[in-house]
Amino acid sequence: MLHLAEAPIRAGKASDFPETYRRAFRWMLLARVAEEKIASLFRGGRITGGVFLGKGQEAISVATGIALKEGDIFAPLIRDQAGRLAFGESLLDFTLTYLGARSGPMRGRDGNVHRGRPREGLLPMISHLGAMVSVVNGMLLAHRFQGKKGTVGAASLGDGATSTGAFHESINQAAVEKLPLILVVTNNQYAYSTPNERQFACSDLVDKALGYGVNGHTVDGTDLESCLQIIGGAVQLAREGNGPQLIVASNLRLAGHGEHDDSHYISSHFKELPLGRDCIEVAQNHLLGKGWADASALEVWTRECAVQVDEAVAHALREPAPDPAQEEWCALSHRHLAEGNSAKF
Amino acid sequence: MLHLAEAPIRAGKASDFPETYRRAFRWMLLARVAEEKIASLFRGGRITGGVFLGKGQEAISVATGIALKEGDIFAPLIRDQAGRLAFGESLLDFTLTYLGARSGPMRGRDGNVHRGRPREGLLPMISHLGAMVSVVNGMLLAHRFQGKKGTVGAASLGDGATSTGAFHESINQAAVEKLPLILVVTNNQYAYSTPNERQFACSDLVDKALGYGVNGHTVDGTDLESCLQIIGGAVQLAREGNGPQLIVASNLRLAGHGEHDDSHYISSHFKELPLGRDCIEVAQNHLLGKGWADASALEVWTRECAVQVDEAVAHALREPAPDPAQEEWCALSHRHLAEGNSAKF
Amino acid sequence: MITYLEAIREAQKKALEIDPRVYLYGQDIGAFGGAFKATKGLAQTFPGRVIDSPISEDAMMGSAIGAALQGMRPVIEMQFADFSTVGFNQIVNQAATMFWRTGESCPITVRLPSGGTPGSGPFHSQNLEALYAHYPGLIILTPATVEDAYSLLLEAIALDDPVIFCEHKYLYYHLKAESLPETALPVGKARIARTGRDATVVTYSAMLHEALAAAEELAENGWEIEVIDLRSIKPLDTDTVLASVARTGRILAVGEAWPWGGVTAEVLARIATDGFNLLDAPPMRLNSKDTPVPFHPNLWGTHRPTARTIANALRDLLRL
Amino acid sequence: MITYLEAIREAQKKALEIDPRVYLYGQDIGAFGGAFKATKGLAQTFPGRVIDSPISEDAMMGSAIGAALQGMRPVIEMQFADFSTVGFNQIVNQAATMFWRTGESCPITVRLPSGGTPGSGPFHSQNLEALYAHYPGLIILTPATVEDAYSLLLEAIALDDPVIFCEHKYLYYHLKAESLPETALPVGKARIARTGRDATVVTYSAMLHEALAAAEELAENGWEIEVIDLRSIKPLDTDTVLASVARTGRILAVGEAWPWGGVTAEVLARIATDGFNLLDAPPMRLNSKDTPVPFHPNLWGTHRPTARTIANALRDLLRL
Ligand SMILES: Cc1ncc(C[n+]2csc(CCOP(=O)(O)OP(=O)(O)O)c2C)c(N)n1
Ligand SMILES: Cc1ncc(C[n+]2csc(CCOP(=O)(O)OP(=O)(O)O)c2C)c(N)n1
Ligand SMILES: [Mg+2]
Ligand SMILES: [Mg+2]
Repeated sequence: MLHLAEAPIRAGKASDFPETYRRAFRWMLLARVAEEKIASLFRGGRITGGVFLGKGQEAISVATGIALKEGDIFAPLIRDQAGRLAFGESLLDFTLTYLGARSGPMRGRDGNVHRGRPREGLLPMISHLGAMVSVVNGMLLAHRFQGKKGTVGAASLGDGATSTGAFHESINQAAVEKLPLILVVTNNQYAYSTPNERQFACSDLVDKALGYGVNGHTVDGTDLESCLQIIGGAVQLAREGNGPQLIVASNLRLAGHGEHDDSHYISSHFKELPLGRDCIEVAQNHLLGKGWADASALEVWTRECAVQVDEAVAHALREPAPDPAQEEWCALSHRHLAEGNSAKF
Repeated sequence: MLHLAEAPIRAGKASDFPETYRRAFRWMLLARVAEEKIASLFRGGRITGGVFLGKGQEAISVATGIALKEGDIFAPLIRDQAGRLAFGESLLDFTLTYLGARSGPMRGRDGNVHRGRPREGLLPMISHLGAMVSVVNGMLLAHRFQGKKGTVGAASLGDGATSTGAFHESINQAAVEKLPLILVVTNNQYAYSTPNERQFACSDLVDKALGYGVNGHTVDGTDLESCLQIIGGAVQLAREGNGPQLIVASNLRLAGHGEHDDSHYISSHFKELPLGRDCIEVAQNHLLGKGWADASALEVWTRECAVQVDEAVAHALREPAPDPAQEEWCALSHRHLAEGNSAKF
Repeated sequence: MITYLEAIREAQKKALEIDPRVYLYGQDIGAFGGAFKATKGLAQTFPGRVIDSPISEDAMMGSAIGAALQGMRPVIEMQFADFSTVGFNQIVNQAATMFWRTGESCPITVRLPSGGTPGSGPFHSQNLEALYAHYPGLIILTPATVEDAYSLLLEAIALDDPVIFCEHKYLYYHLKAESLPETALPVGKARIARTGRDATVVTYSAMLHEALAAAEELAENGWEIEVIDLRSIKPLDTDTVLASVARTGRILAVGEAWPWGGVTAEVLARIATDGFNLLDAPPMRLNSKDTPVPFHPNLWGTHRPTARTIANALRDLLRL
Repeated sequence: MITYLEAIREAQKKALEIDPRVYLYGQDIGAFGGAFKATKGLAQTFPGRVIDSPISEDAMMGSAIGAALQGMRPVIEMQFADFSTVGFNQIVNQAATMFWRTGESCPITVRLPSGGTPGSGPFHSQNLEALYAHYPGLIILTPATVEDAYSLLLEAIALDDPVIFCEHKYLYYHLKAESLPETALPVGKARIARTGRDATVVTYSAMLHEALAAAEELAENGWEIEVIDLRSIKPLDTDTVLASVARTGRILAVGEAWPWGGVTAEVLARIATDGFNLLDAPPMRLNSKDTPVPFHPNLWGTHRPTARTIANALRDLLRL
C-alpha cells in the first residue's frame, strides 16, 4: 500500500499521550482537508457519483484507526476518512478511487468510499449497511484457526445501521465466539434524514451491549481525548481476550448525508449542544490550551496537509481512466469457468 | 372457524382465577392429547412430512392464547398447539392440516404447523424463523390506521430465533412505532440440537429488552400460574398503550425437535432442574393441591379430550385428499394475470 | 412537462387521495421526501400516511404484508433496488406465497429504484426483475415511459396481488412527457413502441430508449425495426411478441440485467418454443455483461447494451 | 454401497483431511451431525473444525467470506436451501462481487439442501439455482449422482471462487452407488447420461432420474433418447448440449425449479440462439408449476415434472 501521507506525520514517536494526540489530530486534519478538496471537485463537476464526508466524525474515526496495528482488521464505513489514514490507507487510494482511476485499488470498478485492500486488513465496504461486521468476524475466526494471537478487528456503523438485521446477527455471532471485535457505533443523531426517534426507542444505544453479553462503552465523539482513551481502551480490552466491545460515540454529522444533500433537516437544537461541536476545533483548542502545539505549528500542519492533498489529487488526475476495451470482463478468478465474456450472451 | 373443542371447555365463566386456571389447564391437556395422537399416527406412518410437538411448552403457550381476545392477532410457532386452541383455532384445523385434507384451511398446500386463518387474526407461519413478528406489527399498524383500539398482537419465538435479523428488526420496529406487540420468547434451552451457549452470550435473554426500549418480563415456563399472571399482565400492559412487551419464559423441550428426533443431546442436567418439569404435571398438582379440581375431574377432562381428539382425527381421516386435477394451479388472486398454468411453461 | 419521477410522485399522490387504505413506508420518505424525492410533499399533504421507516428492509416488508392482510394498501419504497436483497425473504416467501397458501390476497406494492446510472457502481445499479419473476406469486412491472410510470403504478396499487415495481433511475429526470395519461394499457399487455417489418426488438425499461435510438439509426438505411416495450415482465405478453415475430421473422431481446436467466432468456425460450416456425433467423439476445455493474462511466457505458451495440446486433440479425 | 448423502459426508471428510484451511459451519452440524446427518461424526474426528452456528444465515455467510479472505476454505451448510434467502445478500453482493471488485478470490462453498420431497411443503423444497446463477461471480453445481455429489463437492471446496452447491434431498437416501469415484469430469462439463439419436433431454439434479426413466419408457417403443446431465448450471456446458442437438435435432429441457427464468429458459435461449439451424422441431421445456411447492404428496407429484410427464413431452417433441 502506498503511504504518501505517512512519513511526515508518523515521524514523531508515539511514546507519550501528547504525541499520540498530535499524531491523531494531524490525521484528522488531513482527512478534513482531503475531503474538502473532493467536495470542491464535486461541486466543480469533476467527480462522478456520490461524495460522502466524515466532517464532525474525525475524532471517533481516527481514534479507531490509530488504535489498530499491523495485522489487525478494519472495516470502515462512509465517514471514516480519518480512521482509514490512521490505519495506513494511502491518500492516493482515496483520490484514485474517487476519480475512478485504473491504477486505484478498485480500478474504476467501484468508487468513492467503496475501497479497501483486504490483504492489508482494510475491508472494502459493500453498501448494504451492517454487512461488513460479520466479515470482520470471519477474518478474526481465521486468525484463531491460524493461531494468530493478539489481533483485533474494528467495524464502524452509524445509528441507522443498528436497525439492520445484519448488525444484530453479527454482534451476536462475535459474542458467541468471543471474538476480539470492536464495534464503533457513531450516533450522529441522523441516518440520512431520519432522526434517532424514528430509528430506535432505547434511551442509549449502548444499552444494547447487555443484551448481547458484551462490554459497552460510551464516549463524547467530539472530544479527541476521550475518543483516544475510550476507544483505545476498548481495543486493548479486546486484544487482551475480553471479547467484543461495543462503543457508542455521540456527535453530529456536520455535512450533508452526501454532498448532494444540504441537510436542512438537522435540527438547530443539536447545533447548540456540545455534541454539535466540530471535533477539529475542539482538538485544536485542546492542543493550544495544553500547550501541546502552538498556532504556528497548526499552520504548518495545515499547510502540509494541503500540499499532500494537492499532490494526491494531481497524481490521480493524471492517471488514466479505465479502458473498457482492455477491461477483463470476468467475475471469477478461475477465468476458464467464467461465462458471458461476449456481449451476446 | 370451527370450534369443536370450545363448547365443553368454555362452558364455565372465567370470572375468577381458579376458573381461568382450569380453563387453561384443559386447553393444555387437549393440546397434549392431540399431539400425542398425531405422534402415534406419525409412528404408524400415517403422517407425511414433519411432526412438531409442544410438549413442555403448553403452559407458556396457553397463557398467551388465553390472554388474547377476538380482534387480537396471534402468530404462533411450531410449539403452540395449546395457545392456538385457547385463541380459538379448532382442533379440526390441526388434524385436517396434518393429514393434508382438501377441506383443511391449507387445503393440502401446506401442512403440519403451517396453518392459520389470517382473517381471524391467526397467522399461518412461514418457516423462516423470526419472519412473523413484523407481519404482526403490520397488522397492528393497520389497526391503528383503522382506528381500532385496544387490540394487541402476540408472536412466539424460541431461544434460537432470537439470533435472526428478523427478530431484531421487528422488535425494534414495534418499539419505534410503540405497537402493542407481545413477543413471547420461550427459552427451552435448545434450538434443535444447539444449546444456548452456542446461540447467545447474554446472561438472560430478557436483558435485550433494555436495548430495544421495551418492557421485559421473565417467567417460569413450567408454572401455569406464573405464566397466566406474567403473560396476562404483559398483554394487559400492551393493551393499555405501554408499547411492546418482551417476555422470556424458561423451560425445557420435553420432546424431540420433531418426532424424527430422539433429542439424545439434551443434557440430563436440565432434566433435574425445576425448568425440566412437565408443566402439565405441575399444573395438575397445583389443581389438586389448591383443591381447584379433584382426581375424578382430571380423569373426566382427560377422557373428554381423548374423545374430542378421536373425533377430530376420525373426521379428518374421512376427508378427501386434494385432487391435483381439480387443483387450481395459480399463485395470484387475479387469475387472469397468472402465467404458466400449463405444464409446459 | 412532467418527468418520469414526477409521474411516480403523482401516482402515489393520486392513490393516497382516492384510497384511504393506501399508505407509504420507507427510509427518508416522510418530511424529507425520499432519496430521489419521489414522495416530496406527500407527508405534508397526507399527515400520518407517509411514514419514515428504520433501516430494516425485512421488517419493512413484513409489516407491509401484515397491514395488507388487514385491509391496507402499503406502498414500500426501497431506497435502492439493490437493498431489497435484505428484505428478499419476506417478499418471496411471505408475500408471494400468501394467496396460494391461504386464499387471502396480499396487496402490497414494492417500489424498486432500479438500474444503472453513471457512477452508481455495483450496489446502486442493479436490475432485479428476474429474481422476483422467478418466484411464483408476484407481478413484476417495468415502466419505460412517463405515462407507464404513472398508470402502471396506480394499477399496481389497485391490484390485489403483490407487485414489484421496477422504476428506472436513469429515466427519473431525463424522461419527460407533456402530461399524464387518462387511459392506459392494462398490466400484462405489451406495447408496440415503434412498428416495423424487418425485425423485432423486445425490451423494457431504460433499454427501450436505446432500442428506439438503434431503430432510428437503422431506419436511415431503410430498415424498419419493430420495437416492443414489455411494460410488465411477469406476466409477460408472449402473444404480442409472437404476433410481431410473425410479421418480422426476426427477434432480438435486449435487457439491462445480467444475462443468465434474465428477461431475455425467458423471452427467447418462449419464442423458440411457441414461435419456432415464425423465425427466419436464429433469435438473438443482448444483455449487460456478466460482472457487477461498474462505477466508472467508461466501463458502465460498455457494460450495458446501448443504441450502438443494439444497432450492431440488429445488423447481425439482419445479416448485413 | 454408498448413498448420495454419504458421498457428501465423505467429500467433507476428505476435504478436512487433506486441507487444513477447510472448516465447516452451520446450524446443528457439530456434535449432532446436521439435520440430515451430512456431517455425522465429523466434529468428533476434526475437533474445532466443525462448528455449530447460531440461527443467523446472514452472519454465517458474512463470516465465511471474511475467513475465506483470510486464507480459510469455509463450507457452510444451510439447513435447507430455502433459508438461504435470509443470507442471500451476503452471498450475491459480498461473496459474488469480491473477486471482481478487489482481485481477491473468495473460496467459499455453500451447501444448499435443495428440492422437493413428499410432505416438505413450500418452505423446505425450493430449488434456488437460477437465483444464484443470475448474479455474476458464483459457480452453481447441481449433482445428480452419488459420484458427482462426491467429486463436485471436493472440487467446489478446492476452487478459489464461491460455489453454490445444490444437493438434492430427494436423492440423499434413495440414490446409491457401489463406491466413490477416483476420477471425475471437471466442473463445467456436462455428462451424457444416456446416448440416443432421436431427441435430447437436458436436465440436472433429481430430474435426471425422471428423465432416464422416461427415456427407458420410450425405448420400449424403439425411441432412442439422449439424456444430458448438466452437473453444473453455471458455467453451463452449452457445447455438449449443442453437439447432442446436432445429432438429434430435438431438445427438451427439464427442471424441477419454477419456470420463469429457470435453467430451462437459459438452456433454450442458448440453443435457440446458437443451435437454431440444428433444430428439426421447436425446442420444448418442462418445469414445475408456477406456484409454491405443495405439501401434500398428491399435489407435489403433479407440481413437479415426473417420468410420466417427461415421456409425454417427449412424445409431443417426437410428434407421436
Ligand atoms: C440495507 C441498507 N438499506 C439502506 C441503505 C441506504 N443508506 C445508505 S446510508 C443510509 C443512512 C445511514 O445512516 P447511519 O447508519 O446513521 O450512518 P451515517 O450516514 O449517519 O453516518 C442509508 C439509509 C443502505 N446502504 N443499506
Ligand atoms: C431462518 C431459519 N433458519 C433455520 C431454520 C431451521 N430451523 C427450524 S426450527 C430451528 C430451531 C429453532 O429453535 P428455537 O427458536 O429455539 O425454537 P424451538 O424449536 O426450541 O421451539 C431451526 C434451526 C429456520 N426455520 N429458519
Ligand atoms: Mg447516523
Ligand atoms: Mg429453543
